[in-house]
Amino acid sequence: MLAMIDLGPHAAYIWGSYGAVALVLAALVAWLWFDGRRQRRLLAELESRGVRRRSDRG
Amino acid sequence: MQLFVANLVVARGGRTIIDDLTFDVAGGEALLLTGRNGAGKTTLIRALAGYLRPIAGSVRLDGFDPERDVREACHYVGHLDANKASLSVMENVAFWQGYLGDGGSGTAAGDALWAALERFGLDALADIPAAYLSAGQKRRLSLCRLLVARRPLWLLDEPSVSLDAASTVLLADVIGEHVAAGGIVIAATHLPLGLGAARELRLGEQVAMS
Amino acid sequence: MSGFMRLLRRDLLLAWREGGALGTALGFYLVVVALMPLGLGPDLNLLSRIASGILWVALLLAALLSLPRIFETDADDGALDVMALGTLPLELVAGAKSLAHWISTGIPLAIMAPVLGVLLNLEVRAYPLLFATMLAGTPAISFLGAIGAALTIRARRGGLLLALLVLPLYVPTLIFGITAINAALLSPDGFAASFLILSAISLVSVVLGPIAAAAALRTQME
Amino acid sequence: MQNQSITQRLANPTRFMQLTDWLMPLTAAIAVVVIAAGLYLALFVAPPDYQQGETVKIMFIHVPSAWLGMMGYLMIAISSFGLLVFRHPLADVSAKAAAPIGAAFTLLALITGSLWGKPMWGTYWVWDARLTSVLILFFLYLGLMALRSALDDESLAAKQAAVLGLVGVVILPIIKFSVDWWNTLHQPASVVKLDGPAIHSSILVPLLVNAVGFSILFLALHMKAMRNEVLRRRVKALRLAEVERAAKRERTAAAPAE
Repeated sequence: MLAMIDLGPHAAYIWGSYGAVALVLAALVAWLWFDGRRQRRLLAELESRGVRRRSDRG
Repeated sequence: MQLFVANLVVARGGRTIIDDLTFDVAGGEALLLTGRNGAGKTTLIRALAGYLRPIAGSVRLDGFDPERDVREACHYVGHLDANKASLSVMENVAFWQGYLGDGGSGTAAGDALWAALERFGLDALADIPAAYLSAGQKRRLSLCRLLVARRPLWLLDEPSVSLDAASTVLLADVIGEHVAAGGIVIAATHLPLGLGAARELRLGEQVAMS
Repeated sequence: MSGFMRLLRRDLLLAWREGGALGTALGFYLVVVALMPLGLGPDLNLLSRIASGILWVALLLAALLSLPRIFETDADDGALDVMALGTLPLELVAGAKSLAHWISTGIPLAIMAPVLGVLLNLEVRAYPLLFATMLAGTPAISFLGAIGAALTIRARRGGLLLALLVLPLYVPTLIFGITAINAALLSPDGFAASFLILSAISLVSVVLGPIAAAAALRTQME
Repeated sequence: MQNQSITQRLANPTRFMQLTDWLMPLTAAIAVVVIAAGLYLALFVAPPDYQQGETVKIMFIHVPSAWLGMMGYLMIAISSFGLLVFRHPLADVSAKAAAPIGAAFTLLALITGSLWGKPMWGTYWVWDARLTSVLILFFLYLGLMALRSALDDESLAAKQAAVLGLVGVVILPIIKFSVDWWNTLHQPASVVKLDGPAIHSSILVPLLVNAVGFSILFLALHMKAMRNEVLRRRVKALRLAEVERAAKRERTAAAPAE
């Protein structure tokens, strides 16, 4: 569908702009997502244990 | 194994700190360096570890691979802890284990690591970055490397600084075990470490004041 | 795993965890490059002509800023003393740390350079040349810089002194880096000679830098 | 306690976490829908500009990005004020969380702007007042983040960053009026004007829809970043507690021995 629209001689710049926005926002979302998961994991680890022993590690 | 120090002369900043010192320590012996401030305890230890080049005299370690440098037989614990704040407790010890040790196999190395952490009461903090630790805990963390990498000659400069009474006893135990296993410990300290059988070397008397 | 790889991995891990240092170097690079047109005026033809020179000089300054990190923290917390007792010779300790600096700072700065070229209206065909010369030239910056970093560990006003000691060492890299780009822009076959000299400078630095740095480290441990 | 103001209720991090637990995904979903609509209007419905041709399509993402780059900084400035004056417990979390997001939008404004500039002006970048001032805004963001990362003490970092954040707010009017004060290549404001917008509604509507969508997205991202920051501080507190506990265990273990 997108290929059907004719953006004239400067199409590369237009797609480049939209692509850059998509890329940067995707990177931002991915970073926030993984950071959130990491913090949750650390929090769960800290909350779940009293004293950790080496046997937990295997 | 025996450490021979013969006619050692060490200068620092143009001043002769250690003048013609001769002594020897056999395996299974602990030597306590005592003396007032500035008597040259730190200087002697750093000279034995090879950081300072003596002006004269020799340091020889019999019973150690003659192909290898004496420094590879040494553990040095100085005033600074050599821990990285952003690495976790375990990462810190694991790095020194691999770097100073002979790179033993995976499981055995892992066991030794956990045993050292447990010994010094840090196993519950294994995943915590070292930045969070108190001064005493940081000190114990740096002492862990004595246990994870096997080296015969321990050079300890004020090892009990910022340790509480219980941890000092623990350190004395660890030193005692190393000596009992045939190792050599040379420790500079103001505090009595509770090492009953240790010999004492009083520095400062023989040094000519300038 | 050898001690060299362990040390390299640890230094890269530390650089990653304490990412602020790289961010500051990249930010500094960006700001210095952005200041040039403000001082020279917005004449795009002029900027285009001197772009590669500005990018190279600013890269040197940004890298210079991050050099103390190679040894300073390890000297301050006593880790360097302990490292000296390893089976790894001190030369290779210095080598591993310089290599870590190149990977964690030199390469990101080189990658950043073409991006900043946009601000200076750099010719499009100069982009790959710029990146290639910087990739070939930045090892010299890290490995020669390590000498200065090792010499100034215990110096007062170490940072300023470091600049004074190290920037002259960077002159050959700078000259041949820029000569290579200009030669390539003027004639297609003018690139090779300068680029080879640039690479040779880096290779020599990789060998000499750690030896000199290790000598400096030994002296400062006394 | 029924008539607490919304800011008071939000002031409690636990309440904030409960609230944003459902509000954040909802906001994100709305943002996706609005942006999808905006993109549809921008790409398929909006006509080409009689001067700029199809490149005007870049405006639909360039202008919202630029607005949000500035909005993000305004958010930081207000949060900084809230921290320094009212000691609001979440103010610093908000300021810290807004910085990377604002920086990302500012970066997007710069990237899309230069991609628009190439076909329009023949060059990716010119050193005119508007572009330069937006670049300085980007530097401000970088400076704020660098300052925080350089300070280990979190409460000190919060105050120092707040001072810098408030000082830097002067850049916002400079950006806004740069096109009016200095005669530059960059076109003057055409949407926000006292006598009404100067552009046709067929272009204005997609632009506004996108601007609203991007703003909602900004809010969602900001909420998520704040949640992460609250969690990060909990992790930090728990780690400190863990260290404390270990120290206490030793003391009690040592006591009978002596």
